[in-house]
Amino acid sequence: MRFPLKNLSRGLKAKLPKLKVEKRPYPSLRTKILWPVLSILIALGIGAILIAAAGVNPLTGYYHLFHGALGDAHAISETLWRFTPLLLTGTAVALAFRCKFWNIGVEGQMLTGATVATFFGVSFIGTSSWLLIPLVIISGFLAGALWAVIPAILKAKFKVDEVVTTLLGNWIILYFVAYLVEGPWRNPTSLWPESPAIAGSAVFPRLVPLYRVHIGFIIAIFFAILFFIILRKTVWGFQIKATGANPRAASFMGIKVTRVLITVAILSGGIAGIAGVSELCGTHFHMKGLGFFGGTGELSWGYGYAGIFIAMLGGLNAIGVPVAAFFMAVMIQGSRAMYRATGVPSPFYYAMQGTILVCLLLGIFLTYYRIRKVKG
Amino acid sequence: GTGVYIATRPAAPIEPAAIKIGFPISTVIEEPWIGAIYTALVRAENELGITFDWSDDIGYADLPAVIREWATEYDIVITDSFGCEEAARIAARDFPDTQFVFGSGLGPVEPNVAVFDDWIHEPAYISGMIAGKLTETNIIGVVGGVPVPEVNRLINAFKAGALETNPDVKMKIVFLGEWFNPPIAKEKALAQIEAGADVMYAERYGVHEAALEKLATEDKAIPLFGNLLDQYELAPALVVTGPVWDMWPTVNYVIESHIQRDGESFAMDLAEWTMARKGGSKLAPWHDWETRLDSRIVAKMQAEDIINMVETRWAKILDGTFRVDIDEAVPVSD
Amino acid sequence: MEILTYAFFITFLAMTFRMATPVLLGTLGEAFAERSGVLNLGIEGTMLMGASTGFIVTYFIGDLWLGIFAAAFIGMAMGLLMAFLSVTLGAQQHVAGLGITFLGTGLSFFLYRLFVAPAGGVPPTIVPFRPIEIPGLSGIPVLGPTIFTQPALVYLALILVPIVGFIFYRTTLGLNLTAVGQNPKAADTAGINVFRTRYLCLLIAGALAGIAGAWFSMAQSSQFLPGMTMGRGWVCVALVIFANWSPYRILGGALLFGGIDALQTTFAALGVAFPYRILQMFPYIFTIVILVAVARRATYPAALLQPYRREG
Amino acid sequence: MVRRSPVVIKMVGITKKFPGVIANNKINFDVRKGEIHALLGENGAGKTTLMNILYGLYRPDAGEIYIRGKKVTIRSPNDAIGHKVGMIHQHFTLVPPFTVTQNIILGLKFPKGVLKVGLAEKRVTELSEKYGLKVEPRAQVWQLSVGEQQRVEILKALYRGAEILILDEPTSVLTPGEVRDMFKTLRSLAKAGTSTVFISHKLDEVMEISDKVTVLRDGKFVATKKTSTTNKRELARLMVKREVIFRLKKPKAKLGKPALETKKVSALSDRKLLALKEISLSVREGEILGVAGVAGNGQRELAEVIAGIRKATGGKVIVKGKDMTNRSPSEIVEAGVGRIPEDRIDMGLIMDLSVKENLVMETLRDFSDHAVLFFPKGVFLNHSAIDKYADKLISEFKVITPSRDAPSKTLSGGNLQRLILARVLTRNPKILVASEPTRGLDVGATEYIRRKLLEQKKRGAAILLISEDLEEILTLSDRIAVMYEGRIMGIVPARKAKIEKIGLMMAGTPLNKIGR
Ligand SMILES: Nc1ncnc2c1ncn2[C@@H]1O[C@H](COP(=O)(O)OP(=O)(O)OP(=O)(O)O)[C@@H](O)[C@H]1O
Ligand SMILES: Nc1ncnc2c1ncn2[C@@H]1O[C@H](COP(=O)(O)OP(=O)(O)OP(=O)(O)O)[C@@H](O)[C@H]1O
Ligand SMILES: [Mg+2]
Ligand SMILES: [Mg+2]
Repeated sequence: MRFPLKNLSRGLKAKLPKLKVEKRPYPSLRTKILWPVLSILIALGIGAILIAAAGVNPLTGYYHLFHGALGDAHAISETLWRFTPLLLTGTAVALAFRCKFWNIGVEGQMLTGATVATFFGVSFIGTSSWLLIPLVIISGFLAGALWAVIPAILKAKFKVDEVVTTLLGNWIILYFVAYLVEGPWRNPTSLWPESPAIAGSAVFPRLVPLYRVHIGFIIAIFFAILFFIILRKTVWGFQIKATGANPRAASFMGIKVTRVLITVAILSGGIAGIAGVSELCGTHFHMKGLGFFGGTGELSWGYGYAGIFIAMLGGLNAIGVPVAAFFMAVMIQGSRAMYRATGVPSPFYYAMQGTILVCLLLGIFLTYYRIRKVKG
Repeated sequence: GTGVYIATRPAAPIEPAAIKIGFPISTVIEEPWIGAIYTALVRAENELGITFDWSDDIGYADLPAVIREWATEYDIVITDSFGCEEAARIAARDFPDTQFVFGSGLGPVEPNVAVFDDWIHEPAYISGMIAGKLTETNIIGVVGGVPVPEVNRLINAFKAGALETNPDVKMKIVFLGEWFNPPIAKEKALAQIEAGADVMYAERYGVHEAALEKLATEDKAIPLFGNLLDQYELAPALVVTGPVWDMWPTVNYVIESHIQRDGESFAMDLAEWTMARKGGSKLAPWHDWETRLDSRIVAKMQAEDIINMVETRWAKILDGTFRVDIDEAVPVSD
Repeated sequence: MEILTYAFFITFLAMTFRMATPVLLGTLGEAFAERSGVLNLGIEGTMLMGASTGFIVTYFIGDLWLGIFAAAFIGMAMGLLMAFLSVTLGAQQHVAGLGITFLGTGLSFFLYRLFVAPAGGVPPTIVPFRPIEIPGLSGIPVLGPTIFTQPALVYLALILVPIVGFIFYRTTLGLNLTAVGQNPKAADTAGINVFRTRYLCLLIAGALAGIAGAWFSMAQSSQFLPGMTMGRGWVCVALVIFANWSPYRILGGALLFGGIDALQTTFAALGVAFPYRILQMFPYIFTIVILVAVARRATYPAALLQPYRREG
Repeated sequence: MVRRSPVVIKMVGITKKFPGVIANNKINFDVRKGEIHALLGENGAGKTTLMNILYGLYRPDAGEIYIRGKKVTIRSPNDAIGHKVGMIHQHFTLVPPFTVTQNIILGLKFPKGVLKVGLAEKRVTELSEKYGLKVEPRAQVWQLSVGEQQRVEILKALYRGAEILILDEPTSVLTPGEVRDMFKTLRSLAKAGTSTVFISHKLDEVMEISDKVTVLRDGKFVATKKTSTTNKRELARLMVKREVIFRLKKPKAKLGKPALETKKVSALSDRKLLALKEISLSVREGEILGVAGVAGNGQRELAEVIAGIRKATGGKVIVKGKDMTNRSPSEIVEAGVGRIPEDRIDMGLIMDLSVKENLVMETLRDFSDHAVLFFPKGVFLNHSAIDKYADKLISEFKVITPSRDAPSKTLSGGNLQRLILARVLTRNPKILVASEPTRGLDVGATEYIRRKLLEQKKRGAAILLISEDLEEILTLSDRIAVMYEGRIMGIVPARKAKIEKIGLMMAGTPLNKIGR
């Protein structure tokens, strides 16, 4: 005789309320803000469990997290310093995703930008800042743009999936950079594999002496505003939105979708390249090789991947992205401070990043769908 | 900022228990180089009563900022600054009252930056001498991390040692390009073993596993030489010995100086404290080698009278009659 | 340098199979996911979770197969999460997958730190899978020392190829899941549970990715390290397109990739004078070139990336 | 015989709500064994919804279903199949890269889960011979014609032992000849005891094939009649609750110069097969040229070549005497061509963008004609001009929308089409290419759109009207061209057009081979 499991589960099902998922045709602004915020709170709740698992009181943990990120001028400066590349990569990704160019290669485009900027920054020692800083920025922009436009062209011409090509591009440039700094570009006076220092005149001036926030911050804000203006005010922004929403229809209505794709790739990759330049000229001053675990560059440090997260968290939206980038900067800065203060293992931050993203997807879902109990 | 400089000196000398040491590190604690410092700090905590905190995986981008944070909280900040030498020094400059001890490839900076590095080329040379005696195929394999000077000088010293005892030795040297990649290190070691290497210098983790596999499946006993730490636990039957870095003399010296100078900071190159004569570098202990090592290796070692050779040479190094040259050029395969 | 020798060839060939193994396992899993219409970019994170969980379990319990089982199980848990996000919630598959990868990358290291506390000395190790000689077959020249003298997971991966082929082309499950990936509405109308099928495929994909990850910590080495899968998960995502979602071509693709990887590793190990960083770029460049070559012929599952939701 | 046979399906009080509409409102519906039961009703009356409920695709909000006298809950198509119910959807649910047999056995259980394809192929062949449903079991479905695909769908249901067959508008994709064959099959199935629910708008067909008719209107049950006791006029009244205008009056317009010409235009389909074979047409100002034909015979490709989104591989497209072959869509719009695409939702509009954005989409240049700071014209959008323009069109074309900023996806089907019309017609195009302009729209919307087209003709526009709806073609066109397999079978003046002749052409007989 078989155990009547099926009947049992049927019976149980009958007892439980039936749930039904239905679309909210017009989610209100309240819903649109409520759910993402709630999902972040849920994520922080899961984070509390992780903190507790490490034997630390979650409240103490979160206190150190927020204090370490915003508690004093130094902490705020550090948070803004970290905010700079995050805002740039977040904007780069959001722009690309807006037109459904799935640019997962921002990490690599950062490295490309920094690499070319290194070339100029090292070669033109003695040049005035007024010349050299624009030069490294422009060259970094172009290099990042090049690294993004290749997958865009492959997509447009050969229909090669850009998710894969941009991703593989990250690894190619990573090893190429390692080759350069360990070989031909190796700094003769340094023991670690890195390029020689860039010219002092290429170093991004700091905004406040002694604090690490530098003009890269201003540049990042500039691009965030540019992103806002492009989306809201320009013909091109309109075309980007249309192409992203439905390329077939956009092309039917006279939008040159290939051109939009390519130009978006150029700007997206360019901004990513500038993120690399900003890290080079504002933080590291040398081109760096592989990060410790080999998966990312020491210079880009996974900012490119974090940009994807930020873009999504910010709803690909010109206002949401800076907010998300700031949130992220606080989370990174704060969780590291928390780790140093309490000993919660440092990978906490990465685990937290994934948790937030997963919760956020749930939040987005609940923004647009409602779960209702139905009778019978 | 550190607040107000207190001009009046404390009447009583500094108690070791009052000394707080900060140990923020760019890489992870699992890394053997870091492990050596950590071990010494634990010993200082136990034997001297100092307190120390550590924090890892900081990355070179953040390290300067963390140095600033920790400078105000700790009397002594020990860290690795290889990837951010300048920025770390700039950060240290702003805290003249804090003692900094950098694991660094560059020199010390007045008034408060002392530097150290692992100068363990001497035991590496001796290890090479043993390896030269143990090889039968005259091929020795080396799997190194990244070709930076502190790695290069070890491999070069190892090679010089091997050539001294066996001029026919050929070295196969490969770098991972990373500090941590045991799967690939194992594959590279296997390739070298297949190509005839019968003694391996495991500069990095993963090589042990290749040798263990050969022992388990083909009953091949490949003598191994560890690096930085006493690694015999990883393969008790195969790890003969290896250069070991002991940070205790350095750490001890830094704490003593701190006390002697009443907390006033100093700058110096601590290199000598990590070398053989001060006990900062040595060969990994033998650990009952005659019973734990594979019998074939034991037989060979006994036949070649290895222990005697090592002890004689080590004594010469200690009394200064034998010097191991330092060669930091990137080593290449023969 | 003695390159063109028999010994070199054997070393290279044997390593090819080992380098191919995790990629083969992961790609077979990815084929399940994508054939049913879900692009799983979470594979890299799932692999890392497998690597860490497999190691931790083996470290404490001491049984390799239990470790593999745990790796597969945690992989399925990640697959379940992916399914929940992409199938039930209908989230963007790219984003859900990246979320899984972020999560897995961080959590794998977090768990390792939590359970296997850092000692500051030599890292903890396990006794990993060792090569097993297949009686009778291991004596065959060339094939014996290469194919038939390998750790068990290599055999597992190779045996899975015809099994997966059988499932895809000869069973109702295979027909159903392919239909779900091509036209979920048609499948639904034909009485196939689209959701359950996609869940199942993602669970299988997760389990295989988990085992693929365990390969790194339990066979190709004997310890866990953060990020130790070295981006092999991403390679799987590329290979499955290259292989046109067919298990036999996946075997070919994995061996080709493994071959290039093995070639650069052996070259480097034997000291061939070629910058090894450039060699390291090869597998990735090669994959892109292949993708460009096959792109026009690639027949994507028509419903890939599209969440299915029954109206009403 | 019909009266005596038992009731196999009884649906009682079925109610189904969608956001904003009650698609089914307490509907009762019975089908007897061996009966062909027509389900009649306007667009949106709720026919498909009712049948989707029976087939387990939708869950009813209220109501009960009895099959063969037993109360059942149908949760999924699987349950329905278990009750021997089979459904052939209007949009086929086949897997294109699968073979006919694979499609037929899809979802079926096999012992141990291992497929027995050979055995299945044999059964497929048997079944297809038995009911005259000719198909090649090993052919891949994407290579089949629409008619063949429908046969696969029917075989799929029969293979599962369906005794109750639901056909949702099965004839809309068939040529008159194919319709005859299908009716033959249906009759033989009925004789064998299969019950059929036959959904259609076409009164002639309903009168010809059905035993009984149930009429729905606005989601409500109206009446069930025996076909033999009713007539077309009564059914039409029941359907729309008013006398139907069967013919609009065609206004006279002054014929002008040829405005749109295609000369031997050829093009490939998405599958890279030759879909257009040297099509030559000419439309004059003040004229509507209707293109009739069964779907998939190259109409879409023709419209797309003219619209500039498909490359012509040969021949010329001439607009007002100028060669516009393979020009970009924007150049073609610029040249005065208005385009109403067949696929409103996926091509004509961008559903995620707002109503106003969709209205200005084709004419962005007109709304970026001011320089801002040091930026030239064409960079920044003039939002206030856009808003004004959008408001004007919304009121002029009576588009019902919550606001000009509402996403288009919140609009109903008829309003979506009005949106497209507003965008296109407000520019007074010299040439209009309208594909299936009233497909899926209800009578009110259909009338509105047809009137607008006739207005344009009167104004002097040259209109190319592509429609599968023969009635629409006959109602609106001045001349009728019939397409079959990428070729024009013939062009006839609408006045003289005979349905039979057009039917023959739709089935592939060129005009010059048809006797008088
Ligand atoms: N999935 C759905 N979601 C929301 N509304 C729907 C859905 N399906 C149908 N409707 C609405 O329900 C109503 C009835 O639609 P249904 O498809 O049943 O009509 P129909 O009689 O089949 O019309 P047609 O002749 O056009 O096929 C319509 O107003 C339609 O817009
Ligand atoms: N998901 C939906 N939401 C809103 N309306 C829908 C939805 N699905 C269908 N409809 C509407 O329901 C009606 C009937 O839909 P259905 O899919 O049966 O197409 P149809 O109108 O019958 O097509 P055809 O013109 O080819 O007969 C249409 O007006 C359609 O726009
Ligand atoms: Mg319908
Ligand atoms: Mg209809």
